Amino acid sequence: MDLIAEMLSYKFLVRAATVGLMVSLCAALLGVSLVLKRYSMIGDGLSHVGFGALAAAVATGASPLGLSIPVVIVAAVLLMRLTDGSGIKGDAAIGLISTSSLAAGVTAISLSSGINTDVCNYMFGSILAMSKGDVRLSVATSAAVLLLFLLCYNRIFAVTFDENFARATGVNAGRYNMVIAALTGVTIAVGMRLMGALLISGLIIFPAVTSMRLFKSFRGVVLSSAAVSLSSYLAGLVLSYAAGLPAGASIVLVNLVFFLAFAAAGRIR
Amino acid sequence: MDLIAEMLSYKFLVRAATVGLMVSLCAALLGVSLVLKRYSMIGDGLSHVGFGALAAAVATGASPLGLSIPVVIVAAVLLMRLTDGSGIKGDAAIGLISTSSLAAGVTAISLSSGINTDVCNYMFGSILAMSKGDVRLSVATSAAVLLLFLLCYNRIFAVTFDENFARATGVNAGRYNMVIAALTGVTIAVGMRLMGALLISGLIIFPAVTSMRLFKSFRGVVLSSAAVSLSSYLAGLVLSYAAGLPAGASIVLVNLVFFLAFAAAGRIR
Amino acid sequence: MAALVCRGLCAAYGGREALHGVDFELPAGAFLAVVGPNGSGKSTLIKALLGLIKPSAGTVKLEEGVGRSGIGYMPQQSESRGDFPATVYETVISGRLGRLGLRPFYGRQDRREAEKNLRLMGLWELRTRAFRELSGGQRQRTLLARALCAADGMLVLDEPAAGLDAETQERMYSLLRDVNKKEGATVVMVTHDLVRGAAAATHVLELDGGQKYFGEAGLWPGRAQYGSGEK
Amino acid sequence: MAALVCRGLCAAYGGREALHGVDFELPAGAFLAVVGPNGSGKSTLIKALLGLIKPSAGTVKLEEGVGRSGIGYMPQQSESRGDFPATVYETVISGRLGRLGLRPFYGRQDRREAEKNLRLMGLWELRTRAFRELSGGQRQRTLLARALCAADGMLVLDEPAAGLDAETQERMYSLLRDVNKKEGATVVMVTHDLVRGAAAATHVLELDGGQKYFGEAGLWPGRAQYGSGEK
Amino acid sequence: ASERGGRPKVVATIFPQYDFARAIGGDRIELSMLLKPGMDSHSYSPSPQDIINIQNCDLFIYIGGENDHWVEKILDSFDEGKGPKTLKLIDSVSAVEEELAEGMQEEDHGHGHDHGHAHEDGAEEDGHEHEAEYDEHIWTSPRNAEKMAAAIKEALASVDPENSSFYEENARAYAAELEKLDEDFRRTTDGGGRRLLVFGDRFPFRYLTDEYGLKYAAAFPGCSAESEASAATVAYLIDKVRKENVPVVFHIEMSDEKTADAICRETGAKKMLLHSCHNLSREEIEEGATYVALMRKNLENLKEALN
Ligand SMILES: Nc1ncnc2c1ncn2[C@@H]1O[C@H](COP(=O)(O)OP(=O)(O)OP(=O)(O)O)[C@@H](O)[C@H]1O
Ligand SMILES: Nc1ncnc2c1ncn2[C@@H]1O[C@H](COP(=O)(O)OP(=O)(O)OP(=O)(O)O)[C@@H](O)[C@H]1O
Ligand SMILES: [Mg+2]
Ligand SMILES: [Mg+2]
Ligand SMILES: [Zn+2]
Repeated sequence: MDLIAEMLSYKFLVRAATVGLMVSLCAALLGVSLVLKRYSMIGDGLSHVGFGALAAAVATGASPLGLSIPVVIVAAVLLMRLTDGSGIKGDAAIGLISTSSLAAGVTAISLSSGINTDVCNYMFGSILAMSKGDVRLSVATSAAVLLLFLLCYNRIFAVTFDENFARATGVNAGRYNMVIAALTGVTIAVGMRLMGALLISGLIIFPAVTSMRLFKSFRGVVLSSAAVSLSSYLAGLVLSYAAGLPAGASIVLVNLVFFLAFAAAGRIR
Repeated sequence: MDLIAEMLSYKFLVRAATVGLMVSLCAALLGVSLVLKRYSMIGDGLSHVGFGALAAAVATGASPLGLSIPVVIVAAVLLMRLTDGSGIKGDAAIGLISTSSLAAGVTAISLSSGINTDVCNYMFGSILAMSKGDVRLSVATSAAVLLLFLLCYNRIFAVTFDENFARATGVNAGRYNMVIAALTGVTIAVGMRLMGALLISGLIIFPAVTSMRLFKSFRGVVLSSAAVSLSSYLAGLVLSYAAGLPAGASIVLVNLVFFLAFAAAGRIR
Repeated sequence: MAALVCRGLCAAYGGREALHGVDFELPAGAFLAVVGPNGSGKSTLIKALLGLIKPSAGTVKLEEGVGRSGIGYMPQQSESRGDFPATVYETVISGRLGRLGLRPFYGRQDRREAEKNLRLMGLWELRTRAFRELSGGQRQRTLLARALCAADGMLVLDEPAAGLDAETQERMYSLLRDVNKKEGATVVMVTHDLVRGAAAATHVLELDGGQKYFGEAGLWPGRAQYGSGEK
Repeated sequence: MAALVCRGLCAAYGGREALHGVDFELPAGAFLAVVGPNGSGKSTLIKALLGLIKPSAGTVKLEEGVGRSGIGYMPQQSESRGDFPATVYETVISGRLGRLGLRPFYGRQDRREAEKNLRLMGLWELRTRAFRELSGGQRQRTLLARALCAADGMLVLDEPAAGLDAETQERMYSLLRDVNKKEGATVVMVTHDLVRGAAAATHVLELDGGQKYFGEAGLWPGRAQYGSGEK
Repeated sequence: ASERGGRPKVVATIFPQYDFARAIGGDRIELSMLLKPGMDSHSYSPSPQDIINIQNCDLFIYIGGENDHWVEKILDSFDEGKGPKTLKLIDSVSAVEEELAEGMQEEDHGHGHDHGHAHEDGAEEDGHEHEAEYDEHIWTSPRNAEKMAAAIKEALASVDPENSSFYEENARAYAAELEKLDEDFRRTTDGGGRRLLVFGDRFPFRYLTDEYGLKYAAAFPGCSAESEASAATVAYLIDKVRKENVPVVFHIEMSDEKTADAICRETGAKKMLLHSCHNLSREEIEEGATYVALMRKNLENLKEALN
């Protein structure tokens, strides 16, 4: 308890907790759909797109962040489009887009001189270093993502489960696919900048896969994902503080522990 | 023609071409199965495992390469195991394993003092910098991979297409899954070290997805993948020489051009 | 009043025509059996009716009253959802999606409908089971219940009887007759069961790449061949 | 000589028993129809026979002569291979896999077998088509042809007739009778078609979670109920 | 002239040795740097032209640390007798580093390469045993820069003996400049009351702090080990800044500066740059930046941090 009180006395930890909980909730909720649609590696893939965008931005003299965030969102939408009816599955599409952007980024760098970019800047964020502006941005976008997810919950279920049926009953499946893509793009773009691709990837994949070990209903999986994600985030942060481990890695490791526990519980039942 | 003669006069380019063609052939052949089994991101994922292994090696004082190559192969086998009957799909399993190893690697680094390892060293290889030993190693392993692939071709088809049927007719599906996993692990471990994860990822995904745009039979896809992969490798190397671009990125970009051309041709038909 | 009007409908997959010149007008409240050998274009026709594929020529028109949202559809092969976590209940109630309009969540009426159809298809005990854990026939029933949930004026079923046990088949046919007669819904059903399937129908559409017959069931020449019992 | 011996066979999914106490002995050369309502454990039994799932209790023994490699299996729901590039021919010849032994490639004999079965199932024209582009019934036929390719002494079919058109169903039943009678293969077939399916059989196994009946087809009480025609 | 005729071709991997060679060789050598301006050494992969340039040059100068793995592989791939004369600079300073370590007080000699914490005292663990994993940022100490410049002079003289006196002269002048730089650093660091530098960033300045007996606290070890800080580390740095009233928190070039920002936000300290001279942006190159100029700027910032 003392430990927690001590932690709360640092503003940067309070901020990291606020932002982190919001973003990890979004990631966990969307993660369920993403994992089911075979987009598990989307966080990793989009981080490479972000790198490519950054390289292109500097090469053309555009504002790096101003370009890379919208590009990541557009890439998420494109990804969903690419897989629509073309027979290219989600993970292959992610691979195509991410290796292409990496290659394009590397080429752009080698052609134009004078870029300071590094793919690795995208892998590891600085979860603990958030300005007030970051906090505001992420709380606002996360709130919007959460609200939209809640409102579209039933449609997202239907479109993820059986797109043809949803379409036949007059649901504009394309539109809801776009909604999922846009929410994902926003969550990843914001989350990647603040928390890095490693952590965002983990937050998307782990809670969903963990929950599917035990729960059989979509609702159960969604609720459990949210719970698992929030608890691992907090536990990871405390662990990072208490044991002096890197924050993002600790959170992922706590998630791994949850996964193993749920998998074992699923076996026993 | 002069350009090619000029290129051939440099030993390092001849070596890069030899090794590259062998490895890219292996990657393309295995890529067909991997993409169909939803393991497209395996190159990217295993590169993170390689990083984790490297970090652990330095932390425990083991030989870095001596540890990371077998670990990568074991991870490939584990990956196939993890998805067996557990309902966890390939891409999610890759995500789980790769984020966990990254987190473990980062933690290992922070616990042990003074390691200068870098995930990104795994992203970009130095395709052009191969010693005679590298050439021998890669030619030997690639030849073994090719031979085994050829001998198991029909079984790999059956196991990839319908594992239950294969198993019911008394084929030891588990064994052939292991064969695929081991061949993949070897190809990626060797390829990653020489060519980097970016290029190996691209060589696995692109030829298969490209060929599937046009070909409908497994054999057609396999043969076309091999052809596409070899031609893009050579074209990419020449492009890289002529235009002064990084070799790995050029090869991926040539692959992208092939993909777009095949996709357009597939549309027209 | 016509529930469904097809005019010169053609459909093709990547240049190869699967369906040619289908041309008929189905009165509202009719029960249409679509028959024909494998690969004759039945499922293709259904998909064109529902707007899931674009016709290469010709038009399809639905009755004005029945919007897309009033169609209960049951596909022939549900994409295998090997790992999708969804209970039978969640699957069935998702049939009410078209009726949600602007509401974000299902209301009491939706839940009651879902429960009714669960019971009708003998799925009440299985409602909390995961869809992925069902046997083939149980899945088929679940998809049928979902289609019934969605139906408001029109039911479109692609081989609904395949995989059902004999008793459930009987129950389904009598249910379809009820929905058709009592609730006045138009039913379009693809079937290979020329004995019982076609017997329930008021109209028959026979396909074989093109349209071989359309008209009342009683006048269909095939009826003489199969309709009276086994061949 | 018994082709198949089940002793006290039980099977469970995650603790929930799906099949209990199945106990029978099927003579070689018999034609067994496995019947029962949806979810009664028919597919579970098949999977246990083939070693695809592990029984929770009891044993299954195959006749010594017939190795696993001589079994032609046709699953109930082929996992949807939405994007798999495989032609009909490639799919069918993969049935010969168990016969490869140590050879790496198919020989002339294998190709001839495959071609024969393609023709038998009316797939000859479709042999270069992609499996993913087939209609539901065409896929079913392809899987049946593959099973026939694999069969060398034993055929195990899970609802082979579902989705086939009437004519192909007829063809299939007579084919199965031929394989059974002329080639002496043991046939195990799950079916809901109590009229034609069960009529072809020499033995019937009725399931309902447990074993309700096993014995000769002629003595099966259900025969009186359905066997004589429609209910 | 060189063996192959004309001016000797010299290729340097990164900026410090490029700058040293430029100062010594002047216009009598044909000098190029592999890493283009602004490029990060991590995402660098050589193009065929780069390799051909290395193969065909007369002198190839590199550091030889962890980040130069690719260099070793390229050199290995050349046939015996082909390829250039090479200069691995880390060899020219390693002995010096040990000598310096002996002359220093143990408690002033922190090894920030572990938890990201600085150990203020009793940092007896490892560090010295880890010679194989030497910190490659040897040039951050002006004394090391002198050694490196001397090694470069020797190498230039050996590939181009005709101009050896020219190189000798330039090297002497440059050494004087570096000596002056070293003196100024020493004066600044001796004069100030404060001895602690706080880095909200990676820490490539170990040789600098060792040289002048400074203590440091940093968020991340080394330079190429990209990882993220733990909550405990950031909290530790904040406490440190608060307790010791540290006026300046440093970041390095090409950084997102976020951790430094976070510490500054929480404590009100000022954020400043300490340039590690790895590589320069295009603007800096165009403005004609040199190692000495950058280090002088660092010195200004150090003055503020130590007062
Ligand atoms: N993978 C699974 N996990 C959990 N339960 C399952 C699974 N597969 C089947 N079951 C359950 O086991 C029971 C028997 O299923 P099985 O598939 O054997 O039925 P069946 O007789 O083949 O039915 P059908 O005629 O519908 O094909 C059913 O209650 C079903 O819900
Ligand atoms: N996705 C597809 N791509 C290409 N061809 C297709 C595709 N789907 C169906 N076809 C072809 O179109 C024709 C009509 O198919 P359709 O599915 O409409 O047949 P069907 O009448 O429903 O048959 P079944 O009784 O077997 O379900 C068939 O020849 C089939 O091979
Ligand atoms: Mg059909
Ligand atoms: Mg079944
Ligand atoms: Zn560095």
